[in-house]
Amino acid sequence: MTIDFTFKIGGEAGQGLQSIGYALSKAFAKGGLYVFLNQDYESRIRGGHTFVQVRVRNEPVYTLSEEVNMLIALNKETIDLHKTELVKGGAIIFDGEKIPIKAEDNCYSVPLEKLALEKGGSKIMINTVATGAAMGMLDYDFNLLADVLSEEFGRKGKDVVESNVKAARAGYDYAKENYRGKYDFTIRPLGSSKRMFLNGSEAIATGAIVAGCKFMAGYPMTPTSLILEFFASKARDYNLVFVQSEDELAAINMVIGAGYAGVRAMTATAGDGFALMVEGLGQAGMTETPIVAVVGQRPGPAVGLPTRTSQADLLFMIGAGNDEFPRAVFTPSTIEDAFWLTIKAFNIAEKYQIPVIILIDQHLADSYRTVDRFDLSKVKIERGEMLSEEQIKAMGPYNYKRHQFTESGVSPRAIPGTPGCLVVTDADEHNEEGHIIEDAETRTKMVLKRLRKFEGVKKEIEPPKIYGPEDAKITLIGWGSTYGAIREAVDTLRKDGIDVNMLYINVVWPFPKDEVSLVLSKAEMSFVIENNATGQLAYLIKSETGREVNEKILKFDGRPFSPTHIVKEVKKKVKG
Amino acid sequence: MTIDFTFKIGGEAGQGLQSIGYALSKAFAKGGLYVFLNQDYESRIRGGHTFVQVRVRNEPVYTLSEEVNMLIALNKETIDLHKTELVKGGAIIFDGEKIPIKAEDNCYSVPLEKLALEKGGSKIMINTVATGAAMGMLDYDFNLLADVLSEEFGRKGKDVVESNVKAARAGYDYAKENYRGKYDFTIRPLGSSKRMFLNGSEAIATGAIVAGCKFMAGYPMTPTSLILEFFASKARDYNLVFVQSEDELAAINMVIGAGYAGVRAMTATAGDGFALMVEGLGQAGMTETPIVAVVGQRPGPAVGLPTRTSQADLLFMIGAGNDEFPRAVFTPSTIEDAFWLTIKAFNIAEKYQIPVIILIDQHLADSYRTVDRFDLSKVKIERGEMLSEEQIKAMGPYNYKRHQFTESGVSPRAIPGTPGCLVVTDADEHNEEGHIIEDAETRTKMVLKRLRKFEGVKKEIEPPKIYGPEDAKITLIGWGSTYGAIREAVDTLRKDGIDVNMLYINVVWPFPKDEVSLVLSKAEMSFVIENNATGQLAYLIKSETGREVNEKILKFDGRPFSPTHIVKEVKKKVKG
Amino acid sequence: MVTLKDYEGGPTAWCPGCGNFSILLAVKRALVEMNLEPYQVLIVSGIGQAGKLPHYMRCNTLNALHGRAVPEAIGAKLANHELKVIAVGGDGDGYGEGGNHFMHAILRNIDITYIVHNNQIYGLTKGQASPTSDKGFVTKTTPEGVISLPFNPLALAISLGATFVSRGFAGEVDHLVELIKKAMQHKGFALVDVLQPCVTFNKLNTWEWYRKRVYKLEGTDYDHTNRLTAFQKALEWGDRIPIGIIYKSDRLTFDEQLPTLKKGPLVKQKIDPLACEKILDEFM
Amino acid sequence: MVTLKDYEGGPTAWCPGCGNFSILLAVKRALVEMNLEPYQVLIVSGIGQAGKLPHYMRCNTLNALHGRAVPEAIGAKLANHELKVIAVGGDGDGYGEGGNHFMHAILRNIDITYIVHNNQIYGLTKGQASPTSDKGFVTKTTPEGVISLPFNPLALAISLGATFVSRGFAGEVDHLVELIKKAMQHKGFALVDVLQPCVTFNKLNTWEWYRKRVYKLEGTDYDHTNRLTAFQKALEWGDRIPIGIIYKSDRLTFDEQLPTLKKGPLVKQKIDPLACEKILDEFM
Ligand SMILES: Cc1ncc(C[n+]2csc(CCOP(=O)(O)OP(=O)(O)O)c2C)c(N)n1
Ligand SMILES: Cc1ncc(C[n+]2csc(CCOP(=O)(O)OP(=O)(O)O)c2C)c(N)n1
Ligand code: SF4
Ligand code: SF4
Ligand SMILES: [Mg+2]
Ligand SMILES: [Mg+2]
Repeated sequence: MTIDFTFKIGGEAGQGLQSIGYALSKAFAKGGLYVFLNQDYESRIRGGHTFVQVRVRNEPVYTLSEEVNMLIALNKETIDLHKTELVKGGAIIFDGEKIPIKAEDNCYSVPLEKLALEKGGSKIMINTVATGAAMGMLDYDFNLLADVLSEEFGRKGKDVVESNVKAARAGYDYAKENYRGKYDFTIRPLGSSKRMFLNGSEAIATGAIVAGCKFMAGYPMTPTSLILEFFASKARDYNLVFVQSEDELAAINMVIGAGYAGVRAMTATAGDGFALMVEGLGQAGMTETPIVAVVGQRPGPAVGLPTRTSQADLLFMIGAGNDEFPRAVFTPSTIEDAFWLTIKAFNIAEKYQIPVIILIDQHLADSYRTVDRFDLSKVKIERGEMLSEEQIKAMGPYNYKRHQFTESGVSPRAIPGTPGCLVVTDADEHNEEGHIIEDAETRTKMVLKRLRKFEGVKKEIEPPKIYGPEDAKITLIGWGSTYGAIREAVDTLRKDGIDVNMLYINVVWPFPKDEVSLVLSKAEMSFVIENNATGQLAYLIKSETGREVNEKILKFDGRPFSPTHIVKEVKKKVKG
Repeated sequence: MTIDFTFKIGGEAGQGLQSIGYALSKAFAKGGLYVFLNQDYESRIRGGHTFVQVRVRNEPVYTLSEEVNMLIALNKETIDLHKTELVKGGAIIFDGEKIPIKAEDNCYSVPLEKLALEKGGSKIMINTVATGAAMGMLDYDFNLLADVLSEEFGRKGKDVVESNVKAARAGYDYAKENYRGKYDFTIRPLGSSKRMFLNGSEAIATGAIVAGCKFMAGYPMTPTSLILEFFASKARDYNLVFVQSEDELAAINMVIGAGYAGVRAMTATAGDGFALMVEGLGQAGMTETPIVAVVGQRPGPAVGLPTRTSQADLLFMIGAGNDEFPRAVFTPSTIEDAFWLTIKAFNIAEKYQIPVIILIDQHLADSYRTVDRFDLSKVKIERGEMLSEEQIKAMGPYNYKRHQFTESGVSPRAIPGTPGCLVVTDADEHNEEGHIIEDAETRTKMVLKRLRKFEGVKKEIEPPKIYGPEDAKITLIGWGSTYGAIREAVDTLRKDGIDVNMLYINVVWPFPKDEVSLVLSKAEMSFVIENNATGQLAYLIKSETGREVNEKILKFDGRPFSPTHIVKEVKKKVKG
Repeated sequence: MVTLKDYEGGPTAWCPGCGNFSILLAVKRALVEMNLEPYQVLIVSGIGQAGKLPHYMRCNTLNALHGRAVPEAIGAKLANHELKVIAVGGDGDGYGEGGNHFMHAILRNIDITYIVHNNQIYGLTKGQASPTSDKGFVTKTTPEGVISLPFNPLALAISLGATFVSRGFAGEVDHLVELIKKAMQHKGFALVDVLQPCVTFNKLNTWEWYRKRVYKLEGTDYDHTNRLTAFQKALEWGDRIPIGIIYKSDRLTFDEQLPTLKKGPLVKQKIDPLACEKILDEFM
Repeated sequence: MVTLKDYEGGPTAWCPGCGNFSILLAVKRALVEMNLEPYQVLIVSGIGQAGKLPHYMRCNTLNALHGRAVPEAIGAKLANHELKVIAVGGDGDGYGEGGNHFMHAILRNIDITYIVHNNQIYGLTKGQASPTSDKGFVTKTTPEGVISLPFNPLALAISLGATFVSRGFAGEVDHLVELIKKAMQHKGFALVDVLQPCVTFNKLNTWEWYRKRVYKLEGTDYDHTNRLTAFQKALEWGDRIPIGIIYKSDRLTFDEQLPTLKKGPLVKQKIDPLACEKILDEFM
C-alpha cells in the first residue's frame, strides 16, 4: 500500500509542537518509513502561530506536501487557519474540553490536558498525549514511540521517561478506543530502519566535525545558530573549540586566525550577519587563508523575516568583497548534500587556500529528513600542499616563502611554529615572503597568482546533475533547498504527460557554465524556480552563458515551495 | 602655439612635492592655461618614492601624459627612475650641490637648498625655490606665482608670504639667468582665467554641501579622507555637522539615523571600508532611508595597496547586501561629473528613498584639473515627496503611514517630530505603518513596493554619452576615472586614422541596458578599458545585454591608465 | 495632558511573565509623567526581544539593526536635537554586537538615554550566553558553562567618564520610572541598565534571584557623585546588587559643543546652493 | 642563544624620529632576553603605522585587517596555544575600529600580549583625531578641536577585570623591555599601552611633552594588586602620567578553561573521520 501521509501540528510558540513532530517522525523512522519534517515559526518564543509538518511515506520523501491528512491542533486558531488544507477524510485532533468548536465529522476530540494531568502528572505532557493520540488514531506500533520517548528523555531520568510513556499511552489508548473504526487509515512499520533522521544544520555541523574542523567561532543568528550549538555541544568529546564571539566581525577574523595557524576552521551566520563578514572574506582571499563560512538565507533586506526562508543572497555571495579573489560557493540541495559538500568545502578551502561559502537557507537548515547513514569510510581528507617539518628542513633554514609564485597559484603552506620557517602574510599587497610591497610588478604578479587558483578550483567541481530524462523538452532549474519540491514536481508533471526534467546546481561558483549551457541548448523551454523576487539564478545563467531562461517561478514570502505550487505554475505556462 | 607640457616632480614623501605641483598648477591656471595634476604616493609619510605630475595645455586637458618635459628631482632616485620618460629636449632640474650626478646636457642644476636657506631662511623653502626655478626656466609670469604663494600662505602671516615669494624669486632668477637661452621652451599666460582648480574629493564634498547635505559621518580611509576633512572644515561656516565615528559601522548607521530624521546625510570610505557598511546599506534599503555613500576604490582585496587606484569594486557595489532592494551606483568620470552627480545622488536618494553609491577611485579623488566654475544657479534640489506640517494636519491626527503602498512604490516622507504624525520604520519586514510583521501577504507586497521604486529611478538616469562620431567602427567603453585617458586615446587614434569613439558609463546602476546594447550592435569592434583584472564592466554588459565586448584592456597594478597605453593596446588588436 | 492611553500600542509578542512588560510600562509612564507627546519622542531600538519595545507603544520609531541602535540614535539626535531620543536594546545587542558604539557614545556624551534590557541571555535567538551572563552559566553555546567574566556595563561606563550611570530592575517599576525620568532629564549620555528576568531562557537569574539581591541606593547614604566610590559600587554583584543612580556628573554634551547646533536643528536649516559661492572662490 | 640579529628585519617606512622605532627595538630585545626563537613567536598586527611593526623584524606574522588584530590573534592562539602570540596595533586600530574586540578579549582573558602604539593620532592616514586624542586637539577632522573625552584604555581594562594592565613610553626603552617581558610572562590577556610620539602629526603630545610628565611606578610604593587604587592611578593624566604596571591579578585564562586544549594544541590533533560514528548514532 502507498503511504503518503502529512501531519500538521499547529499552535502557539512554546506549546512544544516541535517535540510532537519530532517524536512522531522518529517513531515512523524507526519503523522503516521515510519522513520529512519542516517547521514554520515566528520570531518569538511564546504565543503567535506556528506549525510543524511531518510527511510520512513508504518511499523516499524529499519535500513537504500541501495536502494535510491529520491536523493536530493545540489551539483554535490552528483549526481556523488550516482546516481547509485537509484532504477529504482528513482528521483533526484537538482537545474538545479546551477548544469549544462545533465538532464536525472529521473532528476527533482527545482530552489532552486532562490526560496529561492524570497520567503524566503535568500539563507539560499535553504534547506527549497528542503524539500518542495521533499514533493511536493510525494504529501504529506503540513500542516504537515508547522507544523514542525513552531516548529523548533518557538523560532526564527514569521517572521522566515513565511519565512520558504513560502520557503517550493514555493518548494512544484514548484515540484507539474511541475512534478506530470511525477513522480507518492505518500506518504500519515497514521493517526496522537503518536510517538517520536529521536536519540540514546537523548535517553541516556533523560534516564539519567529520572533516576535521577543530575550531568554530560564531555569533548566534537564525537560521544557523543550531550549527554553532551543535558544534559547541560536541567540543569535549571531539576535541573542538567553540567561541561565541562578540560580533560577526570577530567571528570571521578568529576563524582566519585559526586557519592561518593551520587548523580547519568555520563560522556560521545568516545573510545579514554575513554582511558584517565581507571585509573578513577579503582578508581570507588576500592572505590565502582557508576558511569555511556557512550562510543561512532568510528574507531581508537587513533583518527581514528572521525565522523564514529565502534564496536571495546568491549574487551577494559571489560578489562580496572589494577587489577580485577566488572563492567557491556551494549550495547544497539536501541533507546528504549538506553533509558531503561541507567536507568538500574544507578540502577545497585548504587545497586552494581560499574562502568557501556554504550557502543554505532556513528551509534546509530546519527541515529534517530520513537519510541513509553516511558512510564515513568514504570521507576523503585533502589538506592540499602542507609542508612537513622534514620538508621545511630540507628547504634550508628560513627559506620558506608563504606566497611563493607557482604555476597553479597555490603556494605550499607551513604551520607557524615549525622550526626553521616563518609564516608571514598580510592584508596589504605583499611579496612572496608575505611582506608589504608597493611596486606595480609584484602587485600584478600576485593578483594573477591568486586568480590562477580559480582554474584549479573549477576542475574540482562536479557538473550539476539532471533528474529525469536527459532529453526532456522542458527543464526546471533550481539551486539549494528547492531540490525536493522541484524533484517531486518533475515526477508529478511527468505522470501528467509533461516532458520535464530538472537541472540542479549545487555549486554556483565556480559556475558550471558549459554544462548549464548545454542543457539549456537542448531544452525547448526552461524555468528557474527560486525563493527570491528577481530570479538571481536566471541572471547568473544569463551572465555566464548568455542564455535566457524562459520562465521564472518566484516566491519571496519567506515560505518554502511546495511541489503542487510548482506543478501549477509550470502547467499555466505550458498549457497557456 | 600648442602647449602640452608635463612636469614630473619626484622625491621622497615629506619633501613637499605636492606643494610644488600645486603651486605650479595654480599659477598656470591663473594664467588661463589648462592643467591636470595627478599624484603617485606610497602608504607612508616620509621617505620612499613619490611623485606628482602636472600637465599644462593651452586647450582643455583631461588626463596625464606619459611624456615628461621637465623632471624636477628632489633626490637622485627620481632621476634614476624617471630620466627615460623625458621627451627629447626635456629638462631635469635638480640641486647639483646635493645630488652628485654626471650632469648631461639636459640637466639644469639649481642650488635649491642654498637659495632656500639664503633667501627663504629655511630648508623648508626648497620646494618653493624649485617652483620658482621651474617657472624661470619657462620664462612664465612670476607675478602669477607670487599671487598663488600669497593666497596659500596668507593665513600664516605676511612674513611667511614674503619669505616664500623671495625664495621663489631666487629660484626663478637663478634659472632664468643661468639657463634661458640654453633652454628655450616658453610658457606664457593665455589671459586671465575664470577657472577653478580642484580634485575629485573636493568636487564631491563641495557638491554635497551645495546639495544641502548637513550631516556627514565617516571613518578616515584613503582615498576619501579628504572628503571628510573638507566637509569638517566647512562645518562652522555652512552649518554642518561632521562626526568622526569609531568605525565604518557606526558611520553608516549614524548617516541612516540622520537620513531618517530628515536631513541629507552622507558617508565616505574606501571599498574595503565599505565592506563594513554592507549591513547598513541593507538597512537603508529596508527602512527606505535616503543615504549617500562615497566609495573610493583602491586595489585590494582587503587592505591591498592603500594609496593607489583601482576599479575592481563595481560588481561588489551592485550586489552588496542580503536580499534585494533598489539602489543607484554613480561612477563619475571627471571633476565636473563628480560635482553634478553628487547633487543628483542626493536628489535620487530622497526622491526614491534609497541608498545611492558614488563610486570613485584614488585617481579621480586625488587628481586636480582646471574646470569652468560650477554654475550654482543650475543646481536643482529635489527632495521628493516630503509632507509638510499642513499636509500632515490635513491627513487627520496620526493617520500617517511611513510605508504606505503606492503605485510608484514611493511613500511620502514625514519629519519625525512633526505634530500629529509618527514616523515608524523597522529593519525587520513591516507593514505600511512600519511595524514588524510575519505574514506572507504583507511581506510580498512590501518587497514589490520597494522594487517598484527602481522603475522610477531608471527613468531618471541620463543615457551614457558617446565621445566622437556616433557611427565609429570601434567603440572604447569605460567608466569612472578613465574617461580622460580614453578620451585622449580616441583623439589620437582618430588622428592616426582609426575610426573609434568612446562610450562612457557614469551611471552603472540602473544599468543603461538599451543604450549600451544599441551602441554595441553598431560597433564592429569593442573594447572595455578597466582598472581591474577580470573586466567587470564587460561582465556587467554581458549580464545585462547578452552582448560580448570583443577586447579588454585591463590594468590592475594600482596605477592609472595613460592615453598612450590605451592607444598602443588598441592598435595591437586593430592592426593584428 | 498626556495619558498612558496616548502611548498604547499593538499586541506584544513577548512571553507571559517576561520582565520586558514592566520595562515597557515604565518607559510609557516616564514619558507620560514628563508630559511628552508621542510625536516628540523617538525611540531607536536594536534587534532582540528588547528591540521590539517601540512596536508595542506609540512614538516615532526607528528599529535599527542588531547592535546599531546607538549610532542610529546619534545620527537622528544630531539631525534633530529637539527630539527626545531614547535608544533601547538588549544586553547582547548593546554590549556584544554594539559594544564599540556604546563606549564611544559615552566618550562623546551625546544627549540620549540608553535603556538596556539586561536579561543576561540572548532571548530572541533562544538562549545563548550573553556578554553579561554569569560565569558558569550553562547555555546552548556554553554547554560547560560560561568561562568569560561577565561584562560590567556600569563599571565600564564609569571608567570611560559617563555622566549618568544607573541600574534599574524590572521588578521595581516605580523606581524604574523615576530612573528613566532622571536619565531623560540628564544632559548627556544616560545609561539605564535594567535587570530583566527572562522567564523562558534564564533559569538562573530569575525574578526571585534578583528580588533577593536587589537593593535601592536611594535612601542609603550612598553618594553618586564620587567617581571612585561609584566605581566600587559598580563592582558590587553577587549577594547584593545595587539599583539606582550609581554615578552622575556634569560635562558638556557633544551636541552642546557643536557651534552649528546653536542655530537650531539641522533638519530645520534651509538648503541654499547659492550660498556656497564662497567655496568655489577658494578653488579659483 | 638568540640574539638581536635573529630578529633583524627589512627597511622601515616610518618617519625619522618616530617613537615606533623604540617600540620595535623593545619588542625585539624582550624576545631576545626571553630567549625565544623567531619561529616560536607570532605577531598579529593591525593596519596603521604600528601595524607594520612585524614587517620590520623577523617572526611569524599575520598582518590583519584594521581593528581586527585581536580576534585574529585569538583564533591563532586557540588553534595553537604553544605559540607565543603578540597582538600589535595603533590607538585608532585597537581602541577605535577594534574597540569591541579589545573589551571582549579582556573578559575572556585569552593568553596573549597586546601592545598598543598609542600616539593619540591616526598616523598612517595623515593626522586625524584618534580615540585617545586629548580634548581640544586640532586635527584634520576636528578643525575646532576634539570634543569627545579621550578613551582611557587602562581604566577601561581595569573596569572589565583585565589581569595585566600596563603603560610604557617609547622614550624609556629599558623600562618598556621589562614591561613587555612581564606582559608575555603573565598568564592571560596583557595590555601594554605605549605612549609613542608621532613626530609628524602630533605636535601636541611630543617627546618633550611626554618626557616632562611621565614617571615610573616602579620604585614608588604603588601597589599594583589593588583594583581600586589601580583604577585611580589609571585616571591620572595631565601633569603627571604614570608608566609601569598599573594593575595585575590572577584569574584562569580562557585557554586554560577549555578542556580540549589540555590534550595539546588543536593544530596537532589528528583528523579522523571514522572516530565520528557516534555522532551518526545519535540521529538513528
Ligand atoms: C547582525 C546580527 N547578528 C545576529 C542577529 C541575531 N540576533 C537577533 S536578536 C539577538 C540577540 C538577542 O539578545 P539580546 O540582545 O540580549 O536581546 P534579548 O532578546 O535578550 O532581549 C541576535 C544574536 C541579528 N539579528 N543581527
Ligand atoms: C576598515 C578600515 N578602515 C580604515 C582604514 C584606514 N586606516 C588605515 S590606518 C588607520 C588609522 C591609523 O591610526 P592608528 O591605528 O592610530 O595607527 P597609527 O598609524 O597611528 O600607528 C586608518 C583609519 C583601514 N585600513 N581599514
Ligand atoms: S524569551 Fe525571555 S526575554 Fe524574550 S520574551 Fe520570553 S521571557 Fe522575555
Ligand atoms: S606619521 Fe607619525 S606615527 Fe607614522 S611613522 Fe611618521 S611619526 Fe611615526
Ligand atoms: Mg538579552
Ligand atoms: Mg595612532
